Amino acid sequence: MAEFIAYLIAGIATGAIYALAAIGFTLVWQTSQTINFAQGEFVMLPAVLILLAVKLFGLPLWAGGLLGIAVFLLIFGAGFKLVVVDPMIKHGVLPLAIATMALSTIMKEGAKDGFSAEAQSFPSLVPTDMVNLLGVSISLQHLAIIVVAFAAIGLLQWFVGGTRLGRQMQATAQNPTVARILGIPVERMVLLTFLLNAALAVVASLLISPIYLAKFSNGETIGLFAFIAAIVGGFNQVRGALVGGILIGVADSLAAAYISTQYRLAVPLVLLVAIILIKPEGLMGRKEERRI
Amino acid sequence: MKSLWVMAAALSAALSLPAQAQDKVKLIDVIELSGAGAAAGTNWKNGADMAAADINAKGGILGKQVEIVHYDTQTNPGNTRAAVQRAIDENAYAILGPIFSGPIGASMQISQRAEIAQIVGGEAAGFTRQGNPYIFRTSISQAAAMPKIAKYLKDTVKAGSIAVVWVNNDFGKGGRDTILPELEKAGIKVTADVSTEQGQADFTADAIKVKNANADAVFVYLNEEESARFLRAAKQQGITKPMIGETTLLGAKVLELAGDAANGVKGHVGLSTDAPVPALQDFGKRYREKYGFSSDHNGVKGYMAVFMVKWATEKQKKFDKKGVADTLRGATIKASEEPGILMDTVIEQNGDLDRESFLAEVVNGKQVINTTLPRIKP
Amino acid sequence: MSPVLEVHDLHKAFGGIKAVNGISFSVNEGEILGIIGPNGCGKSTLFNCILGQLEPTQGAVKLDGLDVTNMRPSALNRLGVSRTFQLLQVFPELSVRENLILAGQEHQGSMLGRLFGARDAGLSDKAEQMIGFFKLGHLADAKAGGLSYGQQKLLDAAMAFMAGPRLVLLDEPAGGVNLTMLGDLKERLRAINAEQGATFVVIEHNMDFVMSLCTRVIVLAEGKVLAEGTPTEVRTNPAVIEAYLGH
Amino acid sequence: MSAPAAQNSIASRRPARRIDAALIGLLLGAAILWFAPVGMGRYGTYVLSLWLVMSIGVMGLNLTLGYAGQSSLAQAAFMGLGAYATAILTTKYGVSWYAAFALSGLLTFAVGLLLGFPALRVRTHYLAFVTLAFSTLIWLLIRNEQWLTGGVYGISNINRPDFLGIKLFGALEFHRFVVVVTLVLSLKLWWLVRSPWGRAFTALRENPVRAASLGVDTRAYTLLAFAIGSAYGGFAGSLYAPLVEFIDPSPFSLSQSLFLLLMVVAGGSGYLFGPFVGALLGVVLPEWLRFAGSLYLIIFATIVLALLVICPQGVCGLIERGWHALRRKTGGAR
Repeated sequence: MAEFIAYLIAGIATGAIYALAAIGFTLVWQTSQTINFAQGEFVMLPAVLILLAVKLFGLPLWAGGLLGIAVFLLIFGAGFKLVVVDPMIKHGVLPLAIATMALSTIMKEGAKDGFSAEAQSFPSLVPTDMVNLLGVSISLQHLAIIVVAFAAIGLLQWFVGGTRLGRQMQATAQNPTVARILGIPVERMVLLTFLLNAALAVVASLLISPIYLAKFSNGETIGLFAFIAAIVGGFNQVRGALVGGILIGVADSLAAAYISTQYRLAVPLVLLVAIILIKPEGLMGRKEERRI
Repeated sequence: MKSLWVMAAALSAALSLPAQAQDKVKLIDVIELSGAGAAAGTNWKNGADMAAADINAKGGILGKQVEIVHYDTQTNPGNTRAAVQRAIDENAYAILGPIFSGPIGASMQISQRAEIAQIVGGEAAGFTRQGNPYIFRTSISQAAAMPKIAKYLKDTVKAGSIAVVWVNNDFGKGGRDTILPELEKAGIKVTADVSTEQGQADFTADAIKVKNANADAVFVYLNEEESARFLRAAKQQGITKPMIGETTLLGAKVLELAGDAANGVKGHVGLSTDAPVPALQDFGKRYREKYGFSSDHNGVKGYMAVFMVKWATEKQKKFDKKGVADTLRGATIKASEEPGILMDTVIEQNGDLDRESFLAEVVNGKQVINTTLPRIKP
Repeated sequence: MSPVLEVHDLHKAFGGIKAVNGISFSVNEGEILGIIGPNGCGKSTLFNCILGQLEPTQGAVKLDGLDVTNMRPSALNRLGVSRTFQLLQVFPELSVRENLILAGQEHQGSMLGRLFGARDAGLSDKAEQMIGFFKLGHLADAKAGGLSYGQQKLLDAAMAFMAGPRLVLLDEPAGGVNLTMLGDLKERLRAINAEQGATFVVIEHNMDFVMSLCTRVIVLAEGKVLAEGTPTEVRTNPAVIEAYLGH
Repeated sequence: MSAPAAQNSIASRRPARRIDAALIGLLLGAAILWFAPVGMGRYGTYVLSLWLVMSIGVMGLNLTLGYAGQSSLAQAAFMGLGAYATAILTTKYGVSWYAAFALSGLLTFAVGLLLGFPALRVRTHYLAFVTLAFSTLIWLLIRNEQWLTGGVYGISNINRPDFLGIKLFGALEFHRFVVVVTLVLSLKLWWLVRSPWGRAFTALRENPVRAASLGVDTRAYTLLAFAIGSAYGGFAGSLYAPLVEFIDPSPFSLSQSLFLLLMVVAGGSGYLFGPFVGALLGVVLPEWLRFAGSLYLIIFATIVLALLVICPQGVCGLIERGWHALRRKTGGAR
């Protein structure tokens, strides 16, 4: 039993990481129908930019951090929307999704050539100590990730439901045409979600990189799992990302423990297929309207 | 239809080869610079570049300067094949790389057909068993290293049982498939056989699994970052059993990344810039100065590969491609004769290597060599 | 003579909302039946239930006495039931001619036969005839997406007749069509009805159009049949007047 | 590759003339490619062959996606199935390549048919997600079932076929063989998309509800689009194995499926010549950019990104747009 709980907690901890990466994914999908195949690279890059700023300009860590984050928000929050998404959005989901694939290659190769082909350690914001939870040892870093993931969802829910800005954003997501008629600055709202997405990626990057190290190729795994998490949870719902992420994390952990380490990747995917066939809109998702 | 012709013309222009300068020794390095093998390939590339610079500074090979061209394989067999084909079309004197055994498998027939030496960084046992006389290693193969590990586990660690953690690619699977029979021969029981993914980020579940297996020791056979992540996860889960590894696990990069989680790691090291060999240590120091980070064994391999070509050419006293392979086969290269080879190296008929290796332990974040193991066939 | 189409006690609920709440009627051979009613009275839902695009909660649909409830739209179409849509539904990337050939090809031979048979499935002449009949001659090879709204409406109707259907359900054929074209459309529909004996069911907002075209009219309100009769009878029915003017 | 030929999706203003242009384009292209490698060296020849083989795989995906509108993220997995079926049959069981080629096509057709079933339940992006899972599951099977596939070690020494007693061992001979196979397969596809099936596929893509109301059996056509597209993936794999003479799981991973999708879209989805252009971008352009050294992949991705931002319809869409602009200009001058 203790063993099972250990696997469960490990799964929740990794699941929270996937969730953190998946939230931004669902956000940009909702407001702009963007399937961002570069989401994993979005999480990989801030840590690399920070280390690069420290290395290039000899800045102290906090200053490098601020510079890296600012550059990232500018390029991959606002720039991404204005340069890539805006011109393509009216041409449907697919060309844009492909464009984000190309973007992911640029980010990955850029990080490799501009920074390093090797993994680098990244300083942790949280102490690396261990605590004991239900007889299982868990690191403060993992705990912090779980807490932040839940807090991020909570804050977003509050923001969307409880603030004027958030409600405007919600209205934009649901029906941009009506929102525009109601006088909501739709463009600004969409931009806001992209900035939020980039900011969430920064948070995820700061939390994950101390554990997983900063490396150009890190986005591949994280991106895939975040993608699966978003689908499973329902990628038109922000809280779906949390449910999906944790479910995938736990499924992965338990699969490695009890099914087969060689086939562990298969379990989240089978789960994905089952959920799509039974409830295509995802566990927490809204049904998308059927056009007749 | 005019654009069809234009396209055809553009195509042939793009794929035709530029005229070559004849006054240089052209080595083509077909190497993993992107994809899964990027970290290993970058080390190798740097090592090879350093070797070329060293050789050129001392007047080149038989008076000719060395030129190294690097072609990225994207760690993809099809692309590797294209790159090796290109190397041969461009009249390369010898081919260096790749490191991963899939890409090696896809390209070695081409160099064989062209009768040109291909000096690779792979450690998997299989490709020197296919009777290809043009393939050469730069390190001892898993088939040679794993018996040493098994012996070490039995005699020194005195483990009765072991958990094996390996990465499920040709490198990790190859090592795992080679060591399991050796462990059986040594009477060591495998209590957990844990496969992990290339590029895997989270090792918590694997560490718990290893912990629950409760073996006397853990054999870790992963790539660099994954090794570091596993060591960290193992430390978090409070695994206190000795971690045993082969070369990679005790490499500079892993030690840097794993921090104090690496302390106490032991194992066998084929090539290391920390080995008690002055030439290796000197190489390591110069590499660090030049590239800003420590070289792993792949950097050393890339360096040696170039010097293998140099030695063979100077031995045959002429630029004969086929002769390079013929000269290397069955040769013994002494570091006293050719300092660039760093260690005395015996090349067997099938392209395998035999040379001294080391048993090491990590103490306070540093690799400490305890024992130097002799060659298998002294 | 048995009716071509029989709808028996049809219900359709979306969650708690009963869009169609027990509708029954039948259509005889050669009839032009109009279905009218205020917005949200369940006309389109009724159509979609009859045509297998929505699954009725309860009730049955019969074609020539054969139960076709929940039959897939493509299968129903091959039994001779075709339709037009309220919103434009032509294939914009195909030419007018290709649109028409497509509308007929699935009624020709077998699946494999179509693969190995003629490119136009032997429908070029028929398509030409339709193009002439609906006065689209000068546009035969233009992409349907480039046509004007009214022209697309005509094409939409032409496609519905391409396979020589027994029964055609027209969903607001007059919507958004200008007066000249409206006259054309009405005239074409009458001609087909007379020449081919095709049976029509028309949903329409345009009262004049319905009253002048249809032989019989059904009025729906709140998912139920409110009144039924000839155009004149319906026009003078107090309940109908109430339902319309009450809005 | 001329603009009117590129424009020949299915709809056309003057069918007869346009179709001829497409046909002539295919035949002429094959003739040029037959002679192109002369003096190009084995590397150039190999890259050309690789380009054609990838084109076949992209062609299949173009049918599924570009013509019938069903997105699939599993084309590389189908290539893998074809490649492994061919490799296993020819190396382990001594089956002739031709029989293995046919069986690979049949196998991938059948698997594609099966994978199409979820497509009947869920549409658009959800379908893509199912195929994404399928793609990774196939990859896992190929990697883990070592007794059959050689696992991570792959299968080596895959022989190249003979043609009427002629050995196709050399790069040029095999290239010509690939040219012929590619020509046959693209002619088949050209003929398919202009048959009533092609029309039905287009209808399925543009408006499945309307298509169903016109008697188009959307189920059958969806499954067929999937199965035929997958079979082309299988054919491509069946040629890939003897071309590289070695296969391991890496070229059939999810990222390769995504890359094939990129080729379809960047080339121009729904255009007959789109797959050739897309594969040219995906296979030949990176090779050509090698002069740029370590930055070549960044340059490649930037070109693709810029292309899509400027023209989401891909290269063929761009050519078509240019052609129209040109015609309008000259038309206005007259």
